[in-house]
Amino acid sequence: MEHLFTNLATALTGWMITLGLSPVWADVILLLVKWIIIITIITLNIIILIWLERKVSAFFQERLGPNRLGPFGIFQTIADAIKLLTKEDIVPSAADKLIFKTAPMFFIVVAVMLYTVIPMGQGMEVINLNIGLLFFISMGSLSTIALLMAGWGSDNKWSLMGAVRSVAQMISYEIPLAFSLLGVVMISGSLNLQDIVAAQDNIWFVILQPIAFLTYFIAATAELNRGPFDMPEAEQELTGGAYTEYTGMRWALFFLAEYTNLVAVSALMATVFLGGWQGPWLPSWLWIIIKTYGVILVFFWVKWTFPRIRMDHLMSFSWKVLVPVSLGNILLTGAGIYFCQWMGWC
Amino acid sequence: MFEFSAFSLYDAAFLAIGGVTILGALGVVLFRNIIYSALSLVFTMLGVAAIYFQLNAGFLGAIQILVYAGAISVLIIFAVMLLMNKEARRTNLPTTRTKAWFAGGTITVMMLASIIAAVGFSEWPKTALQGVDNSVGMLAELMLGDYVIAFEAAAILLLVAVIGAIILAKGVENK
Amino acid sequence: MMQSDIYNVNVGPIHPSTHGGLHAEAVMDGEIIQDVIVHLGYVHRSVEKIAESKTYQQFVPYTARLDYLATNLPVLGYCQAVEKLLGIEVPERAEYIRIIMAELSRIASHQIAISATGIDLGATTGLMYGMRDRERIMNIFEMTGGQRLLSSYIRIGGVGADIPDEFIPAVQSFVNDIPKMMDEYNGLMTGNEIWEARMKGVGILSKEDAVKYGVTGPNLRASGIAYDIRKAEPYGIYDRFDFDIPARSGGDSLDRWNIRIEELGESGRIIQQALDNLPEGEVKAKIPKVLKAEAGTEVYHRIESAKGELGYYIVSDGGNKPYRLHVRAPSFINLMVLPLVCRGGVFQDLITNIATLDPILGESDR
Amino acid sequence: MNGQGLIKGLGITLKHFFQKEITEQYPDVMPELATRFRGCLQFEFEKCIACGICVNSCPNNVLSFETEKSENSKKKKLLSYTIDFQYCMFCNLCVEGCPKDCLHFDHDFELSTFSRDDIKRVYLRPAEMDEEKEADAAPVQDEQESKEQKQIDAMLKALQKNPQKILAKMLEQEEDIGILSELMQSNEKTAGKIAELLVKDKEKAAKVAAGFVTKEKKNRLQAEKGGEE
Repeated sequence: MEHLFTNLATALTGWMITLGLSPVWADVILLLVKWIIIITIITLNIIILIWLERKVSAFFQERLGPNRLGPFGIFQTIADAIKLLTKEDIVPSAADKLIFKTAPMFFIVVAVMLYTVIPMGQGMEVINLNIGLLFFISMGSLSTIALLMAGWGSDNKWSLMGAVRSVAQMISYEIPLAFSLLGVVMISGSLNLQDIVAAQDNIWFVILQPIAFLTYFIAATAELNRGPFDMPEAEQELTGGAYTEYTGMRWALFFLAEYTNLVAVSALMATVFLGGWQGPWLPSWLWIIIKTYGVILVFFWVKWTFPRIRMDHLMSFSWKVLVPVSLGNILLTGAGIYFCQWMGWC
Repeated sequence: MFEFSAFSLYDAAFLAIGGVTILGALGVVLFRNIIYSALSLVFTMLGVAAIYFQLNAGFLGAIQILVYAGAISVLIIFAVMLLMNKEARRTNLPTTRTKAWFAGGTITVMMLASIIAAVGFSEWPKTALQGVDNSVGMLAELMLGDYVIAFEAAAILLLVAVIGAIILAKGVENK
Repeated sequence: MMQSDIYNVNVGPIHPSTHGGLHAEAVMDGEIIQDVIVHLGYVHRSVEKIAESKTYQQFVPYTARLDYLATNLPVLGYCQAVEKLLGIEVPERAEYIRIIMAELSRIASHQIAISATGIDLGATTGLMYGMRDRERIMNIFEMTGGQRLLSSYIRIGGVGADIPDEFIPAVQSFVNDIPKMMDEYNGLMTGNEIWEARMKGVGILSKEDAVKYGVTGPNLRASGIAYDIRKAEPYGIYDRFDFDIPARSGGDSLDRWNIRIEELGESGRIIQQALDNLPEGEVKAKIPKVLKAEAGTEVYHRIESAKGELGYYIVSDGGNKPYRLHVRAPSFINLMVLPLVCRGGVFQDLITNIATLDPILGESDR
Repeated sequence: MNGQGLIKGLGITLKHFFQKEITEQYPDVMPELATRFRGCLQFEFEKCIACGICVNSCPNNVLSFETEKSENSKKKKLLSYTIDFQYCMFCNLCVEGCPKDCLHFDHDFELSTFSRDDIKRVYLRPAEMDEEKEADAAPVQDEQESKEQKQIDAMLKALQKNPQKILAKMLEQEEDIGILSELMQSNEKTAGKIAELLVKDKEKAAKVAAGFVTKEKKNRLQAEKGGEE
């Protein structure tokens, strides 16, 4: 079981070479196959996640949630998707049509790009990048542009307000996000995610870096635009923020991208802090799924408990609390590493 | 690991990325809507980052995306939005002054000439260079070792700039 | 230094957080609110004019539509006003039942205010808990008046029918659970740091301004004046009950919110006393089929509604219909301080202020 | 402070996560309704005596009915009864007013229909009612009396329809006619009395009408005075 997928990939490459393809082309085709698999996994995940979020939030509120379509309402999301696909696609007449239409595509492309570097098991990733962690952060930062495009293109005050808010929020929270990961990088000595996982052989980084874990969790919630930091949507204030004017599948693309980001960030969290695919008995790819879903459930729990934070508090929280704390954590980690080396422990 | 034939996959990828970069750069200049220009700039930055990645300089590429495409361009778009006229479609029109055309044209021609000269007269290695394995480590050693004073000076300069920006934005209270 | 454009944002009339058809036009400089212009009238149904074409009894169901979240309170106010006009004596038992129903309505209204504040500030789960608890009151209304929301159970001269057998146990268990509910709302929302940060010091309404604008109800008490018509000018049999008037001094959103939660407990105390002292007897006075007041008589009767002072002014011309009926709606007057409390705050404070001022548009537009 | 409130909130939601859900499974499981629940208004044709109290008590003109005066009976014969349900406020005033308990609310709350016409319920006179009546009830009533009653009813209808024309026969001043017709509109008793008298004794009717007018005038004067004071 452990090497199920890696063996499959090797077999596929071998088969293609026997067909007379050059190894380069075989590599390229394998890359494409990996992409298709990733997109399938993302779509499947989202279908499950949307259902799960509705179900979990319902349980928090003593409701039942979707329970009509299929067992436990599992097909609800599919019905929703069909509804969204068949809905009228409205483009406001005052909107900047090109920007309005490209924004959701850009958003989802950026979200899918995040999966390039996440190790989904032992030796299971699209590209084993040297600077995987940095790549992840930089790709995540691009989604601000998509939101800005959506907000600007809609030509709507609510949309623009939502976009400006979320961009300000995401740029502010990128800094503590990156800083909180630096502690882990300092201990493991690598930006490669597989190396980071390997470094957690004995002890998970959540124990070595609890402050970084917490700051990363908060900053990631803000980066994901999830409650209590769901500024760009903020239904109760901005009537949907940057997504106000979007309908049907265009709106659904934003929705999908948000969930795609959620899975990616949770998977990164599991990889960096919770030992990645490492774990006893079960195969590695199952472990990462279990851990990722665990993190996602915590995200749900937080969202469905807390009220939305106010914009100015949000900004000052980032700059006055999270950034100094994460910087302090870097200092602390450096001191700890120096102390360890001085004592000769590592 | 790549076999270098006359026209390989690698070249095709480079041409595509380069095309996007150049188209983006042209878009910055030629679009009449300044928002489009700003978004084209994002694509140019992304193209440059992709070229960095192709040259095995992943760290530089990631930083290019993080800083330029992700943050700086957003700031540019913000500034453009704040300072813009009402009519977005006509915010980036070509100038009507002949002097400006002349100056711009001269600079462009000189730049092109120097780039062509640089490309033409340089001696290019005939074999592919060995990619650096630990580029991050090397960069770190350079920045925090050899050039630490310059690095710190730049950091302090940026800090001063940030404080100045805050004062500009908030305004000094009149006593 | 840097000058930014002033722009207007139309919050409403179709907006998730305006509690109905409220249209608040926010004049904003960036995220800072310079002014709020309140546009009313989207739910105007000319209730006062309708009253002139209906007999006194026929108008009773319409009053329930004024404050549809605390239905028994406006009905009670109207019925008492008509009784005052005609000099009708209400039987003891009916008075006690009326008190129980009125206080249950107050609790229901406050629970809506609490849960709506929850969802307006993004705490969706808070909404659900408040609604879940309110559902029990709705069940009690259903078993007594036959309808869940607009039960029109209170009638001129008493109540529509005697309480059913299962009424007293249901009310008793609800009253017993009120402290638990308050703990839950407090635990989930009041004590929450984000919640406090969003509410504390937001939308401050000073004592003087509150009096100047004629603000009443929980909003006034949050500003530091412990004024409650149930104490100041007891109507019905409120003088027989022992209860406190919660009051705060800050006048900000958090105080308004806390007052509402505390009032749940006080209403619970009143209901408990009414249940303990509930006498036997008739529930409706013998009144003629056609009610006619003497020509030229007029009456003003006011009660403490869930939102403040709810008054009815009735003029009779001797016919079986009111010659003129005016409703002094607390929400209408409370809403007028919205621009005052919002100025200088950020945009999100507008939502907080609308939520904690707790207007009901059926009443303010009438 | 310092996050305790946040953790407490998380604890509360977590506790509820494992509690029993309270959702009602509505179309699958019908909700339990209280005995007094007011769903759809039902009408029992057999009990109705066509007194009109329900119509008068309804605040929103939901109810209406048609009657016919049968020749051999003093009683009005109910032909049809209409409940225009779209205007109903479920206030229960008609049910409380009905002396014969022929109106009641049942527990059917699924009132939506595909067209607006379906909301209106028209109860037509069942055929078996007439058959029974003809079989049992022999024409025992005084023919004269029933005839008179029919005349009175016709007069009443005419009065309501066009009071000016009929009243002009009795009263001379136009102002008085206006006052009386207003009075009749607001008070059915007055109208009934005048109609009865008009059929039986026209002179007396004129006298009574004049009396009504003077009384009403006096009332109004007083009201005006009261208003001024």
